[in-house]
Amino acid sequence: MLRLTGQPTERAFLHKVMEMSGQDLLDCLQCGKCSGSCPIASETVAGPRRLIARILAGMKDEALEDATWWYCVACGTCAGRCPVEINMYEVATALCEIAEAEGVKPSEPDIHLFEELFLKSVQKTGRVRELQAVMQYNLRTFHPFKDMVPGMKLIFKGAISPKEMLPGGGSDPKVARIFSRLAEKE
Amino acid sequence: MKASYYPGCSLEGTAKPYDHSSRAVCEALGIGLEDIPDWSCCGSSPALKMNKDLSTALAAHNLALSETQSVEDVVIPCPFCFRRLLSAQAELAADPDLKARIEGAVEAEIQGTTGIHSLLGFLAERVGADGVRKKVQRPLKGLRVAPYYGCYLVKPHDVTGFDDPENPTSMDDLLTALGAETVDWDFKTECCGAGLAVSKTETVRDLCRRIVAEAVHQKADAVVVACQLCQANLDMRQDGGAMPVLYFTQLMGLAFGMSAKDLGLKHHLASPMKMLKAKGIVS
Amino acid sequence: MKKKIGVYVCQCGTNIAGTVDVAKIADEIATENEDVAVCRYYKYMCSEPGQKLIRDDIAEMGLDCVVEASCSPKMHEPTFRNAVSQAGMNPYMFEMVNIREHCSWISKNPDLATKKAKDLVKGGISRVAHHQPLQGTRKPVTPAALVVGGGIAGITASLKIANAGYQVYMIEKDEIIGGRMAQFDKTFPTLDCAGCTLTPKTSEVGRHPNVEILTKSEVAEVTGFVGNFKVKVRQKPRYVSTEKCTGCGDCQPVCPIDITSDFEVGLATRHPISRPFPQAIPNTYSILRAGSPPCQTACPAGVNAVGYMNLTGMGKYDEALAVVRERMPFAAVCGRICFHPCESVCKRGLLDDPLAICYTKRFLGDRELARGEFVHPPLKEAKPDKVAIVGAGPAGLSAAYYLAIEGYPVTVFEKLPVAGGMLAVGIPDYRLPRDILNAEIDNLKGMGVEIRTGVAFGTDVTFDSLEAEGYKSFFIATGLHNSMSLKIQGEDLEGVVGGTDLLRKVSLDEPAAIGKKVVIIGGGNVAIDCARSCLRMGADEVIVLYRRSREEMPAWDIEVDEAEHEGVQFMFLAAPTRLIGDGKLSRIEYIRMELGEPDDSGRRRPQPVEGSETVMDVDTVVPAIGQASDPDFITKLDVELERWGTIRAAEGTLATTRPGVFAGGDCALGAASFVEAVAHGRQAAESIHHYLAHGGLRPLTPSETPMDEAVTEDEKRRAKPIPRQEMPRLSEAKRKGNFDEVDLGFTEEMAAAEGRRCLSCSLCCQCGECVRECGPQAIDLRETERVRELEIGAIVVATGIDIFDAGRYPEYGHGRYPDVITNLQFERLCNASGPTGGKVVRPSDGKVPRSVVFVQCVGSRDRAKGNEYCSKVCCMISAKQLSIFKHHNPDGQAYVFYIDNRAGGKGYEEFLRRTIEEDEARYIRGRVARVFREGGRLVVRGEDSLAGMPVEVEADMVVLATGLTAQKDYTAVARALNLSTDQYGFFIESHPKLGPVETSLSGIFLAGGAQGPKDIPESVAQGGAAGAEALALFSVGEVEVEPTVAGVDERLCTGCRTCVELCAYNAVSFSEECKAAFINEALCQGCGTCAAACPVAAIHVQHYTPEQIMAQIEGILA
Amino acid sequence: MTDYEPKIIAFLCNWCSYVAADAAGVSRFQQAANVRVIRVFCSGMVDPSYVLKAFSSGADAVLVAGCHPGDCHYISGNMKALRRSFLLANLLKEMGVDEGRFRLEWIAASESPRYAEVINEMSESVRQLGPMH
Amino acid sequence: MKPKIAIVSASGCRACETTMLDIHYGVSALNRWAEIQFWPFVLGSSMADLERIDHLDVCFFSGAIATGSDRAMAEMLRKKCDRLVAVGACAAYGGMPGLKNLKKPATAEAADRGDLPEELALPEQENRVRALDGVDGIDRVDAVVPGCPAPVNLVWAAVSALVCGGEADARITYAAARLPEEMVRPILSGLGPPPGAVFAGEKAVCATCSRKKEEKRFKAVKRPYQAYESTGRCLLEQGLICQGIATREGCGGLCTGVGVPCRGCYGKPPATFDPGAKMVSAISSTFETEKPAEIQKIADDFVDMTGCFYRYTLPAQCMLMKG
Repeated sequence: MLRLTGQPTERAFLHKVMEMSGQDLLDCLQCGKCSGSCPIASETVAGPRRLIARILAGMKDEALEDATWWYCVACGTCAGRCPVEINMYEVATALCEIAEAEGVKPSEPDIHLFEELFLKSVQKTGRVRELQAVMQYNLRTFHPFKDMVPGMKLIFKGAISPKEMLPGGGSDPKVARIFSRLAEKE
Repeated sequence: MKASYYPGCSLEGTAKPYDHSSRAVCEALGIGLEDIPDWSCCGSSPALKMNKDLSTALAAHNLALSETQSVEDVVIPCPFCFRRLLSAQAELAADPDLKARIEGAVEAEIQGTTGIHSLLGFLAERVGADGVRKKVQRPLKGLRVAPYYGCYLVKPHDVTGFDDPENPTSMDDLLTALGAETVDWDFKTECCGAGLAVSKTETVRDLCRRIVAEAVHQKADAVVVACQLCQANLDMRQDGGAMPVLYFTQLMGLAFGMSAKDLGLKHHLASPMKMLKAKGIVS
Repeated sequence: MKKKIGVYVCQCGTNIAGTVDVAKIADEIATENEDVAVCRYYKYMCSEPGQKLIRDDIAEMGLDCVVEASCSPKMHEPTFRNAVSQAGMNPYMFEMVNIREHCSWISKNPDLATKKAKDLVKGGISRVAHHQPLQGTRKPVTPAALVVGGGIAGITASLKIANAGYQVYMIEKDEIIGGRMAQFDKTFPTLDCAGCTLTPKTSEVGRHPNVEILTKSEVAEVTGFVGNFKVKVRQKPRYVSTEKCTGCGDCQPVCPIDITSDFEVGLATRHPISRPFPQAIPNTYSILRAGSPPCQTACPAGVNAVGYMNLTGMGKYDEALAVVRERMPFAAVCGRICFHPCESVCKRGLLDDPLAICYTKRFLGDRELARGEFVHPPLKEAKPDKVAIVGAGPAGLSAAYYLAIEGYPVTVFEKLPVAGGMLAVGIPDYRLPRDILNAEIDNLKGMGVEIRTGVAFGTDVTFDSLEAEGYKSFFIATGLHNSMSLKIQGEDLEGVVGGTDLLRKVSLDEPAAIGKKVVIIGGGNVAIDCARSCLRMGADEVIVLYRRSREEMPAWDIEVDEAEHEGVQFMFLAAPTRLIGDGKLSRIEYIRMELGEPDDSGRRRPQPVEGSETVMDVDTVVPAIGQASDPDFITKLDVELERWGTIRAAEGTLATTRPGVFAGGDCALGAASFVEAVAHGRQAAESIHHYLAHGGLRPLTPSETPMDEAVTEDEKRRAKPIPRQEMPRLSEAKRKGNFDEVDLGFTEEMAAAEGRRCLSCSLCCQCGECVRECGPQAIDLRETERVRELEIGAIVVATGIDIFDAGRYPEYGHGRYPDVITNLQFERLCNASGPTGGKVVRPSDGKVPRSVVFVQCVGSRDRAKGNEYCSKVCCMISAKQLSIFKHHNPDGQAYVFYIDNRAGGKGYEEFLRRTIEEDEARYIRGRVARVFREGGRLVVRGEDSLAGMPVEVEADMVVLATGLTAQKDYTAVARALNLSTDQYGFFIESHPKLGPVETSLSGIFLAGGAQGPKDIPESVAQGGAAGAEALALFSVGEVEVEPTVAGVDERLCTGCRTCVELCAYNAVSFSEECKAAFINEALCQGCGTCAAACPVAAIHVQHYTPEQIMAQIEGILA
Repeated sequence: MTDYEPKIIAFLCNWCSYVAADAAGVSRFQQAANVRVIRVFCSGMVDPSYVLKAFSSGADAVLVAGCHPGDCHYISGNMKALRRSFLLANLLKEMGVDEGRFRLEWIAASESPRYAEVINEMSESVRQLGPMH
Repeated sequence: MKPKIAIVSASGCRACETTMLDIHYGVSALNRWAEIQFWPFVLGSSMADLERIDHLDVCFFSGAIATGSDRAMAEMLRKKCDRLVAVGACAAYGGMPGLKNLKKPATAEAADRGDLPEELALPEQENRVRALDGVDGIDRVDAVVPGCPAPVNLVWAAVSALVCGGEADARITYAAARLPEEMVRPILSGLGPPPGAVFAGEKAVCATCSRKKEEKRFKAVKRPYQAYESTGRCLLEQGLICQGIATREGCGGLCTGVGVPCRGCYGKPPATFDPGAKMVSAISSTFETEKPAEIQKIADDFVDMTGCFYRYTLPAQCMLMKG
């Protein structure tokens, strides 16, 4: 049950999301064109409209735990069709940053894990080593043999080299500094 | 014509055929590509999702590097890298505070004057169908292809400013110029699931299956893409594994008379070789 | 004497008092300002007790002026003016201060808002002290109304006014009245037949004695003021007389052109001559024409190429030739030598290649010559006045042709031994075979034209001798037959032959001794003709010397190309400086040129390169740099000449300074083309006819407005996939040493194919097929646009709405998939007189759809698409349509994707519920994301936001509920009527609550969708209300004109006339008598531009005088 | 300087800009309360003398607003205002009046948000300039 | 008894004072009607003389108030005389010396710096040059004769009205001066000129200018040497910045008649507020273009508008420079 009392704090979360994302969610008509457009909206993933509805309703916890923004691949389809030009992937970033700052546990740990491994790889070497990141992910999620068959095929065809899966590679100190500088500022 | 070239991480990894064919095609078209020195990852979707400033900074870092080159345009085969760099440049221009913050993080000043192009956009606008047609040595007669643009090239339109997000045609024009026949279908910009491929494989499989099924229904011989992630997803996550998913640069290379091997056509899971042989395009 | 001022401050409930401290202002004003006799505040000043407060104070305290601080004067100024005048005060002694819209409502800071309000009140007090009592003048009202727009709102207004006994002019942009409602099938919520409701009304208007309907008309300009408007109405031609047309429809089947029907919203085609539906009013046919097509506009003679191309396409060659002959007597000649500007602008050229108009015309001419039967219109009754034409060139012969048709006896006098002018002696045989020319000239003789060759005008015959012979009028068309001189040394040497002289000699088979090496000087067509002729006459080497580069050459490209093929050499950027020889030419000296800055003609001016003189051996030099008149002849004509030696002929009439004498062609125009000469000939014939028949001069009939030149979608659809036909040519090997014709001519099949390529971009091609078919002779294709001036008392603007262009949602695929249609298209599918005869079937395959999806809010509630508003009617339209669909197909299933169902109207909600309960329509709450094809089926995707899940519907047909928008041409209407529109283009009413049909301009009222989206009952109600407003004006019979006009203080005016030019209404003039400016108060609108500009402040606008405004400024800032 | 509230005199055309100002109020677009509106029939009615009068009487800025070119209720009064504005601006500049203190704007009846925007923007920029003398 | 009069000049070129010598039969004629008590220029009178005089009937004051002694003299005269008359543009409107107000005086700047040299301190400079009626101690000026210099006919009209009473030959004088009826009537009836009377016309120069006016369409600013006119057409219509449209008449279009654009020495006509604003309005309203860039181009050709439109009137009639 949502119990509203008219306190100004009720809208604090909404305004924070609006400010961080630069998107005017108060314009939202709740027409649902975004969720209809969204490739990942499904029975289980609510889609942008309901996420916005939750933010507008001040349902902060529910919004931060909503799977939608974890799933968001920033395809931009909803943004292009939205009658009030709300860009949802900007909202997703804002929610991710708020969740991170407030220590909310990722509701989609596997997506989170992959993205984290990915960024670690960037931080370490400046460029991401895809296969390495994928292998690490598969190991960490206890599916070491996921996509083994196509992987082997690709190796067989010479498309990829098994060496690329091994850890290692050079480093890019400049990129590492970008990470640390931005971390400092926060 | 000269341009700076930003391959992006994938083109060093799983998408070498895209990299090789892109470089070869540009060379054939007289476009001198010069790699951005010491380029780094643009942050891709993980950075965009998890840390806005980091995402902007990583893109800005590469913008700054490209500004050290003596070329006006950056050409980017990877659509996500393209959109990130383009978007970051616009964000910096619009917000002086952000610019100051990011310039501090990347230890460089950013002029923001670089012309940022996707490879497809660059070829469509600067070379055009007529320019491509002139280079064709082996027209792709009899080849019916389904052009697939994916999301990041065209969406959101106010960010990329390229082609029509619902029904783009620039790749169609290039492929037609090669002598191929293109399928007029409605899945040109339906999402393949992109970066969810590793963590939410089933979601991606559902999306890709549907796209390839429609290509089959339209009697396409191959799906043609301009994105390595689209290629990987569609190639790996389709049913039956019979629908070749090729880079548009590979087809350009073929039409320009390059060999299937050099273009990496043998590296795909769904092999196009049998089909291409049957059409007499490769021997 | 000090004035006693009363100040009243309104609290407006909390609207003002919530922010502005009204009491404080009242207190301070009362104490601070000694002119203020009383200052009060009250909760609602506009209420009766509030007004009474003022009235009582005026009566009791003898106030001189009143200041009211409350809402916007736009809202209540009239109310308070009324109140003070009831108390006996002049209403102009009142001033209103806006402290609501401008203070309380815009600020959340009570201090600042109060301060601002007080300043404004102070300004009002200072100002009102300078007010003067003013009296408006009363003017009679013209008891006639103009209703702009013939939709249901306009019809209602018209009938209300007309039934009350007043004249109504209804102007309608389209060919019929009825507006959008005429396209509908049924209306909600009663499911009445729209036609059955509307057509009795349209026919009532149509036959009402007090209503005059002007179709295809638009308001061009409105001047004047309430009760006394002057309206200019631009009326496009219908081409079919509403009086004569019987509506038999015989014209329709013979029309060769098919265009997309706007009335059927693209679901069917129609002929340009048509009647949208059988019950249409006016119930007669009319013709759609977009204007003069580019080809016809470009043709100097104005030949109707679209007409004859289409007729040729149908195989009607005789009719086609007749169309050519309307403006071009020489088809075969023209088809050979015309430079066809028509083809370079042909719209088909924007798609693939332009039509081969010229060659097709040649085919028509050749076909006629081959059959030996000359086609010309019947000659009119013979007239007695003889006409003499001097010069048998194209201008003279054309004049002769058209005069002969008119019935005049015509004699053509020609100095040369042959007729044809430059056609005979200037154009070589290989381009225009002599027998073709002669055959076409002989045709003229067959019409009774007498051609006397070898007769020199001025010596053999003169004006006097011919007048004595009974000639009443003359046309001088002697051309330019002298070659222009090079003005260099050695031009008189033997071996120098002028270009025109050379061609003449060649043509007349006179000896023209040319050497082995010939240099032609010049870059025009004459130069090229000379060069190619010399080759044919046996020269070994022919060099064309031209002082600019190839790009600047005036000769036609094709001629230059052919010359190059044949071996002519070109030397560009070179000019002769000297011709050298001892009596006989032996060498030529020339100098290199370079191109400098562009000159007036836009071409870069050639300049000699010093020291680059070169000498070359040569046998013959042919200067062909231009043509000149024969000075001996032309100066003796006793008519005024132009500076450059041509005859002065008035533009439009071609009259010379000698009465009865006309001049045209090269001798008046300067060197021009054949087709321009023909145009002149025809003009001269028209002028001479007018001169002889009516004894005066009249400018020629104005030409039609050129049409838009961009290619439309419909034209693309009409373009038949036929390539441009290639002209068969004589092989180069066969050309040497003879003057045989190079172009061999089109075959009949080729010409017909070319004709079918025509897009008929002008819509009606004016081929005349319908005219020939029309029994009552109701069709006049020469009808032109007319401007009517009307005296009008009141104007009702009911221009209606337009439909949002669904193509702006590419994700919905309208225009891409035939089965995605708009709701207006669906109306036509349901309509018994529609394209399917009332069967609801899929446009793609004519099958009955089972699953139909209605998509709401297409172009409504979408800021990104520029329409943020709700279109109000679409929810109900879809409910109605799905209900109709269900009635047609009980097995079908309807789905509606909606955001909110808006059913605010009597019986609307109940109707909507019935569609859910009885028709079992499935309403899915969510805006459609995309319509796409998958596996060959249409799929509609969206979110079912109530269920919280994406949903896809397989659809047989998709109906887009397109929003209502303002008319596309709203700016033009707004400008003509001086009305304001909102950001969407809807006209702004004077007050959203209290003045829904009035505008800011008194005497102009709004009705229907022009003011904002609305349904039929609302439109009808508003139409009635607007009608009543007009009637109220008429029944009073006079209006009070505001006294706020400009006046001149003659004592101060110095007569500098600064003001005179500034007035947009021509209300200011200078009176020589008073030596002062004079203002016509009836014309003055009171804008004050003159007053602001008057350097001595002699002009002021009443009630807006400098004293008043300065005082207001001072008061505010005090 | 913080409590400095500039006074701006705004001459608004009765048919466009005044309507926009009213509509801005009706829509409750918040605006700086620094503008004092004087309603005139047409921007072409505004004599440069009024502008000088306003400045000499203590106004910190003057705004003249009328209909967009081509939309003048009086056909072309706004064009006269446009012509005057340049020479007047030059005169004001010569006499040491800062450039931002005199403005001519086109604000249509439908542009109430723009009206509020212009008012706020102008109030703020004049506030930055400080008092006239 | 003959009225006692004073003729003085403050800062200026003294041309107006010279005009006093030129009136009618010259100074001897004046002497016939009045007793000249104080006239430093001619009689060599000194301030000490003035201090000794108890009462004066009329004072003809020319020149602008630019120094402390100007001010002191003006204030003293105001106290002593019944009718103070401003003669010439300087006394009336501040005149050309008034253009000094566009710049802070060098003395004031030096004083600000604290390095005012001794010799510059004399004579004492006023901070702002003023017209006669701009001085604090002067509550009214009874009559004004504008012009630079004030012309003989108007000066004589003023003298005869104020000094000679309604004598017979005055009627001719007023006709020659073309003074407005409203002013002449009281003078002739012996009431004397109305308070604050301006001895000039009430229209603008155009009213008496002999040039042909056709239509005002201003295309570009021209200098006199650029506009050769032989047609007798209005100078403004030829592109010359002629201020005759917004300048009080009285001169009879003397300058414009010989092809010299009016410079505005009579000040603004009575009904206007500010001569510069009116010049701006009248000329720019007729610019022959509606394109902003072109308007700007024409406008930018007007240089030194202040010095041009307020050449004689800056201290008194330029609203932005007053106070």
